[in-house]
Amino acid sequence: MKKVYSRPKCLKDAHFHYCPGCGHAIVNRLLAEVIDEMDLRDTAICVAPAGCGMLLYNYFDIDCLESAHGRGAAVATGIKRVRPENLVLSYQGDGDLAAIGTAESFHAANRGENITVIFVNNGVYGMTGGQMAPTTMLNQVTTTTPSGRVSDSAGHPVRMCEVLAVLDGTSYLERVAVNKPAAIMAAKKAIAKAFEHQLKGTGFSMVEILSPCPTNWKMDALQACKWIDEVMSRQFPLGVVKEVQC
Amino acid sequence: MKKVYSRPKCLKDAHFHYCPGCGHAIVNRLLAEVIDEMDLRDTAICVAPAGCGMLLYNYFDIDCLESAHGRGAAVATGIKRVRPENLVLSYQGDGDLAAIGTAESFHAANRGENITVIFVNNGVYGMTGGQMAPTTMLNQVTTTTPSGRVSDSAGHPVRMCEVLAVLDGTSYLERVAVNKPAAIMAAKKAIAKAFEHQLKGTGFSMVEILSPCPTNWKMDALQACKWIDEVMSRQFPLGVVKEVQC
Amino acid sequence: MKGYIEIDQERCKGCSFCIEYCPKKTIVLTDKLNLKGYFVAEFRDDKNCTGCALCAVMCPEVAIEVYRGGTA
Amino acid sequence: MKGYIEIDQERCKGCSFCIEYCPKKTIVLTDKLNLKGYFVAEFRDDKNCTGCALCAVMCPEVAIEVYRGGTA
Amino acid sequence: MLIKTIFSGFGGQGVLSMGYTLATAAMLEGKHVTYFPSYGVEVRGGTANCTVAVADEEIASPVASEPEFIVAMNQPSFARFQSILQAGGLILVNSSIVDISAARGDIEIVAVPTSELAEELGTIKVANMIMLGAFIKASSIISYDFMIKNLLQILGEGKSK
Amino acid sequence: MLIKTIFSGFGGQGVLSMGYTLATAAMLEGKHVTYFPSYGVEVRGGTANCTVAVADEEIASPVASEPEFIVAMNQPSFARFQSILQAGGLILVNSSIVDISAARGDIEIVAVPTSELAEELGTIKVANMIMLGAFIKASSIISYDFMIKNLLQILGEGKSK
Amino acid sequence: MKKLMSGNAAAGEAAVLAGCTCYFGYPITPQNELTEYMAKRVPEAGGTFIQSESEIAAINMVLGASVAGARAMTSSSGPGISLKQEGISYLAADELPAVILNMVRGGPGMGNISPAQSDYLQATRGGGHGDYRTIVLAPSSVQEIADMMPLAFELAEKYRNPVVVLGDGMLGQMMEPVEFDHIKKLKEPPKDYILTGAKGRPSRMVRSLLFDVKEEEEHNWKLTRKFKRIEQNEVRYETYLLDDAEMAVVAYGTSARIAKGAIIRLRQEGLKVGMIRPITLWPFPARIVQETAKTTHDFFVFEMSAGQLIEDVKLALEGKGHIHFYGRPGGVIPTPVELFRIISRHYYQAQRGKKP
Amino acid sequence: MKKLMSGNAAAGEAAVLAGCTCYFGYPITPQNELTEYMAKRVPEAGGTFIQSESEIAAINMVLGASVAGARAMTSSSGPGISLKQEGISYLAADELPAVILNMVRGGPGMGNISPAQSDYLQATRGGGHGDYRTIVLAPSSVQEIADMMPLAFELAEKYRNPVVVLGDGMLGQMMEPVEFDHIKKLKEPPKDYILTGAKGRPSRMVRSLLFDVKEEEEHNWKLTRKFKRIEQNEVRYETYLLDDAEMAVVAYGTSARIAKGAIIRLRQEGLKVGMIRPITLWPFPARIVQETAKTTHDFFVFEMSAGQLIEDVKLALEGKGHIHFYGRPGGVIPTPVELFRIISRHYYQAQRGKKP
Ligand SMILES: Cc1ncc(C[n+]2csc(CCOP(=O)(O)OP(=O)(O)O)c2C)c(N)n1
Ligand SMILES: Cc1ncc(C[n+]2csc(CCOP(=O)(O)OP(=O)(O)O)c2C)c(N)n1
Ligand code: SF4
Ligand code: SF4
Ligand code: SF4
Ligand code: SF4
Ligand code: SF4
Ligand code: SF4
Ligand SMILES: [Mg+2]
Ligand SMILES: [Mg+2]
Repeated sequence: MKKVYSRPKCLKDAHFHYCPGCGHAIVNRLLAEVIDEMDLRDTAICVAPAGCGMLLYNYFDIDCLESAHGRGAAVATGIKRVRPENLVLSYQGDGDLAAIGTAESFHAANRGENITVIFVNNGVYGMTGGQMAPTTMLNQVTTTTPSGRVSDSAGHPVRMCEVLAVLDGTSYLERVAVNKPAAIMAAKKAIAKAFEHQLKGTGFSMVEILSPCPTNWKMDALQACKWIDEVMSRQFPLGVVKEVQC
Repeated sequence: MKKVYSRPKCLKDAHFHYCPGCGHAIVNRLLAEVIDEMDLRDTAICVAPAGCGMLLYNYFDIDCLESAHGRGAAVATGIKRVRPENLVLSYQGDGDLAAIGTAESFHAANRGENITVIFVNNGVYGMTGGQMAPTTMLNQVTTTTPSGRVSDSAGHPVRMCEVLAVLDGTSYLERVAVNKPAAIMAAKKAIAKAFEHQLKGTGFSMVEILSPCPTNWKMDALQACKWIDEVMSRQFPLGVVKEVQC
Repeated sequence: MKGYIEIDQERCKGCSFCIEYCPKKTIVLTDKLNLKGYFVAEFRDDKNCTGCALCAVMCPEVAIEVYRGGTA
Repeated sequence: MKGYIEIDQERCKGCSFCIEYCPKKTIVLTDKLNLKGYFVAEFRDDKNCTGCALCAVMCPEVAIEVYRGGTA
Repeated sequence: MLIKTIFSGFGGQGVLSMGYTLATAAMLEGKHVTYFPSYGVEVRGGTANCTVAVADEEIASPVASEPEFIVAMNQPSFARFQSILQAGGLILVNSSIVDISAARGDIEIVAVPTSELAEELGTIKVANMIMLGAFIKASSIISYDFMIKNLLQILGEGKSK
Repeated sequence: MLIKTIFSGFGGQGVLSMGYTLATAAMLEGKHVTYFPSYGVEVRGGTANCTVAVADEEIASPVASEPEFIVAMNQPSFARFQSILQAGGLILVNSSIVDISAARGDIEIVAVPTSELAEELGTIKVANMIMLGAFIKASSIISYDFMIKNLLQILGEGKSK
Repeated sequence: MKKLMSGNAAAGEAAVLAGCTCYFGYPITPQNELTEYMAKRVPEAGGTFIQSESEIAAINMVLGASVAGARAMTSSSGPGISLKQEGISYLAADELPAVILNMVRGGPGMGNISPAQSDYLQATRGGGHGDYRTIVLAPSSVQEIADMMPLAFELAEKYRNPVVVLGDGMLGQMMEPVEFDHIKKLKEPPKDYILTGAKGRPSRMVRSLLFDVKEEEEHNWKLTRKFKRIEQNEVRYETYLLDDAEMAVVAYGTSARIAKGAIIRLRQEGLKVGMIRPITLWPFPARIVQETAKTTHDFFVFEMSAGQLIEDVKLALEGKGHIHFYGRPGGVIPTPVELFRIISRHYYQAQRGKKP
Repeated sequence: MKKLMSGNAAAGEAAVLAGCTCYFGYPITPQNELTEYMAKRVPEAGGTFIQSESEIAAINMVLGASVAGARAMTSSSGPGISLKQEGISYLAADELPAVILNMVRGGPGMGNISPAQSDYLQATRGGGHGDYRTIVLAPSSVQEIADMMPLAFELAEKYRNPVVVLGDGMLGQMMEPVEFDHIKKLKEPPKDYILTGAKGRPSRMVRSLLFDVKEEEEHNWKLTRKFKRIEQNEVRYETYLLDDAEMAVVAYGTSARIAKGAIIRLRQEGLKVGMIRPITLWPFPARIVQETAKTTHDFFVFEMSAGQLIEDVKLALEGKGHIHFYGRPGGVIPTPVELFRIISRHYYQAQRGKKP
């Protein structure tokens, strides 16, 4: 028999530190697969966030930089302007991208920076222990919304793809999920598509990925996957939100 | 004969420092008129920005606070949460609100803070001498876009009303201008409307005001007014962008 | 005479908004400099002023007071 | 037998994604703890595995290798 | 008297509440006490530990470089912590899943088959409390009877955490 | 030799380029020179001024607390700056619009009807250069002939600002 | 009755009891438990809790709440505190009271989440732009954190100046028995500067823009005079076995409490070592250091950083005495035993140094 | 050939000539002319100019450009520099070269746009969180600004550390004749740490997160050793008429140049006054101050702030000599004549003090 599935080349041998069933782990693998398949290992430069995804530089066998919390898009801008020939990606969580990093994400998108943002939306601040994120669902209980998120005081779950779609600089915006095989395949395609946009230089591309955080959702891994289908994807509809021809 | 027009009560006697034909001066007067007419002088608290509008506390006979550049919406949030019974407004320029203050404006809007933002869009950084603003038109020459704004490197003029309209917390968003009598009347109505929304507690209200900056547009005052009609309002269409029933 | 206006010439900055938008063209820009160094606008009372206050609506400096109605 | 898989039990964290999504139900969760302290999944080679690799697609830990095709 | 104990194991084994319960009991007994958990991402890895110091006088540091006691609920913890145990120190191990063949010669070992005992009680959930009971008996840091007498209050406190 | 001059007037009167032109000329003459403009919102008010220091040796401060010369293109400037002029100092005023009746007794005043002169030349735009010429003649900080000889280069430099 | 509580939770509880009605903050380890505690506790008490979009938003919300008359606070750690520096400078310039907690972690940059004392210079030199200082309080136990929160608000309101409480990851995470019964709501001082709407009075403005340099200079001197007053009135410190000490340890917060453990051991061995524990880091207790220098030649500065507190000790000693230094940056928590060994070595060397 | 240029423009021109290819900045008075100059000049030279959405974005773009191997800079003033502190801490932690210009204005808070020296402590103590320092260069003329830009980049790359050029509104706005002919593009030092894509080599990571406290501590000591090296090798200062001086003025930047004017007058009147002008504020030229203290008893610290430089002079003197102080914060530019009067008064008092 021949091996039909094995570890992507550009993943180092290290074990992930993620919790059981964490979507970050799946996203990491998908990125590695796409980078292998598009043969981008030699030119890719990845900006890691502050967040559970931050240790990705321990896993990816590509050049990586760790950014200050929320500044990924600005840092990636600096890199890409100096090295337009490289593939530059910024990997960010929802707190990182949509809270503290709002201005940097917004204006990198508006400038149409030729970078790709991998936006892992798990509806909470995972790394710091499950506080509310801008993407937390209404009534969702987190450590900082002990009786559920109330819009009056804590605001509404933010749809970043839809917001950034208003900006002329954005080229490709798609929302996917990593909660079941079909969705995962679609997520992988979306990442590849975003990279193509960057390689063609059409502007800012972002893939928003609904991603299970069983630990902070206080669910087992399978429940978390179901919750994405039943609750989260209502607020965050999957699909291409914007694509300019390239 | 009887006096049919004279100085609003809540304007102090001080002379404005604004340049000839500056829209800030007109906006200041309109605010004073509305505050007089709605009898809000006793409860109004105004947050001044860093920008040409910053000295408004020398003109308004109401309680005023000067905010750090861009943080008006956050400061106003702090005030309003402590004094929900007061009318709290944040007066901001386009650099202040849409560049450095992007995150604060965005999230105050998303939380549906019951504040009113008076957003003076003059397409440049007036106070600092006419640099590009997020709202600067494509090809517009400023001191930091000496050969005109180019979207590739400097991005596109940002429509803040349209962006904030995507957020569930916003209650009233209208774009007006102060470049001719009819427009000025409409602007005044919009300000009154925004105040009503705040008094009813329906959430975040903002009036974006296209405002001439003859000095930095390098035009005489009348040309500047025409330019708003002929060029600026193409990119920034006037009218109500969003209104929730109250 | 239906109306008239008074212009505070020390507030005036000569932007000529009032001049442009006065339907009766009763305001002119003079070559008088005020202390701020601006050529100031002046009301030329040619009995046509209707007291419509459009000049005041436009005036950035709140330099204009408008009077209307029965003979003064 | 059309296919089989190998699970690296030291990488496995027992999330049971593979178990849930294996169409042939050839994977089970054991009561074996690995060094990380997780109960690990195990491949029960009941000759039904098709090598479809859905398990690998789901596995967050990249703990699964899949083999398919002619008799080994 | 100053005695430091490290409770260690997998995330799910309730080692933190073991330590918290001991600390609460010691406090109610009127002792000086500190409780210091491992925190942040450390925990993410799946292992957790906490240090409880109990003393008659002020406690300088809540950290234990050479603890008097160790409770190891799993193999990695046993390996990691037995090495820093004081010579002559006491280590309680969850013998249901820990192999103690590689143990140091100069320390005292108490093997507690928590899983088996817990199953007798019908639920694995109480494994940590069984271990805690065994620990208090063996260490007598606090009086076992006091512990039992005030169990409700102690666990109550625990909740109000 | 260290001589400081303040050029002052309304924003539109080109006082900054007067100072800049003098500074450039002095530089080309090989003098030490500093040029310090009023900047930022000050300018917004409508008045502008700049200080030019010309010297044979290093210049400690570009600011003039007691200038040797003052050029006042309008009334407010005349009022504001004549008071800090050195006793015996020289002030050139734009007599077309400045009333000098309130002048100090211990200073020398030169009245230049710039507007009238400029109109003779057909354009008010050159009023500031007329004043500058008058100033250089009166002050001889730099040689008038040198100024004229190198006018193109000087103004050229001016542009490259 | 005592409760077993973490420093983070105790800080929150004490603040609320002291009358803090507004908390604005953004998560960061190792102070998350405080933000989380306030998320529950402040609304219960009828106050305002906002998890802000950033640390910058938080400090500016604090400024807004403070100018509106409320007792407001925020908290963070290293990176987040750096982001607040502009806002802290504005609070100082506007003379607005506010309390800022910094549970310091290893740095610079992302660093780590372990306890450190490497933000000392930032905290004690104002931190932001311009001439100003913040009062800096350094607790060394969970009870002291609880006791310090009311003090922090009291001083902030008394002097209309931001107050920084400088803890670290250990003090934030560690649990100890805490007593709250003595903590009462502070009375409201008259606040004639706050913005309430100008009803029945002239309108007010709160601003720090002073284009006129003479006004700005006068404002600077006014603030400077205030800071001098604070230096005269608010110095706080603890001494331990100092009378007969031949070597004086200078340490604060966590390292002071570790040092105490070391000193007990040293005394058991007959080494005459004492301690000065600054409780206010600014104003720094320089006088007691100078006093001590009259009888003690050797000073042993111990801090969990590469050397920051030592600068203030040098400034205080003005060349007198001899300064020994032991620093452990990066999140390491040294043990009393370790410190015992180091100090005794230095002690004996110093002894030898004396008798020729 | 000399050009008449403002300090802001000269800084930009010199940076470009030295090989700076990336400028990221946000407008703020009194440094706008630099941002505006770069908007035109950098693209002409084939480089990257971005007017960023904020100072925070700018410093992080600088970090990105630097890690990609480019020579990058940013500039701002007071409030904007406070906002950059987190980013500067990251640059120091990641050991990335960068140049940051601060044209200081009156503060704290919004303050004003006039020249000041009130950001001294922030600049010289690292400023952000954690144990680190930035090299701080203080020019006192437009020509020196031009000369310092290449030096700033050279030091930044030599030590892989951020370098701050600390000017003020006067130096930024004032025009003086400047010579650029001697300024040449710096050669590219080998940069084996930058991110270029891992083609043909193992992949690299640049990060400052070190969860393991031992690693973080070792990183801290590594940085500390580097800072010690800088203190040994990079101290720069100028002395003026110091040999026979009975009073030594200590001043930097604008105040040093004003002091020089005062000293010339003082010398004309036969007062033996000299000056030490620190050119590197960090590392601070402590040794020359100590040397001078052997022959000179009186030191006169003059700065345009309420008293910040004085702290380093005290640290250097360790109680030796007597320190006189004259500060003018808030944007005031004192005159040489004014300073002449003040110094001579202090000088005669000191004289009287000596002969009993
Ligand atoms: C300036 C700053 N503030 C706060 C933090 C603490 N912090 C680290 S990650 C994080 C948020 C993580 O949430 P998210 O971005 O959603 O990523 P996730 O862990 O959920 O994948 C926070 C608040 C920090 N490192 N720096
Ligand atoms: C943190 C900070 N950065 C920069 C500045 C300088 N600054 C003051 S106002 C301003 C922008 C003004 O533009 P805008 O907001 O559009 O207001 P306008 O003057 O055009 O009305 C800037 C950059 C500042 N005061 N603080
Ligand atoms: S906390 Fe959530 S996001 Fe973070 S690793 Fe665990 S599961 Fe993943
Ligand atoms: S610069 Fe522009 S915005 Fe500012 S006052 Fe003048 S005209 Fe108004
Ligand atoms: S009131 Fe009307 S008519 Fe009279 S001057 Fe004004 S605009 Fe003209
Ligand atoms: S509109 Fe007002 S300011 Fe303008 S010219 Fe008329 S009176 Fe003067
Ligand atoms: S390859 Fe397919 S059939 Fe085989 S184990 Fe995996 S999921 Fe099941
Ligand atoms: S999916 Fe992977 S990690 Fe999860 S149980 Fe299966 S093998 Fe283990
Ligand atoms: Mg998240
Ligand atoms: Mg603007």
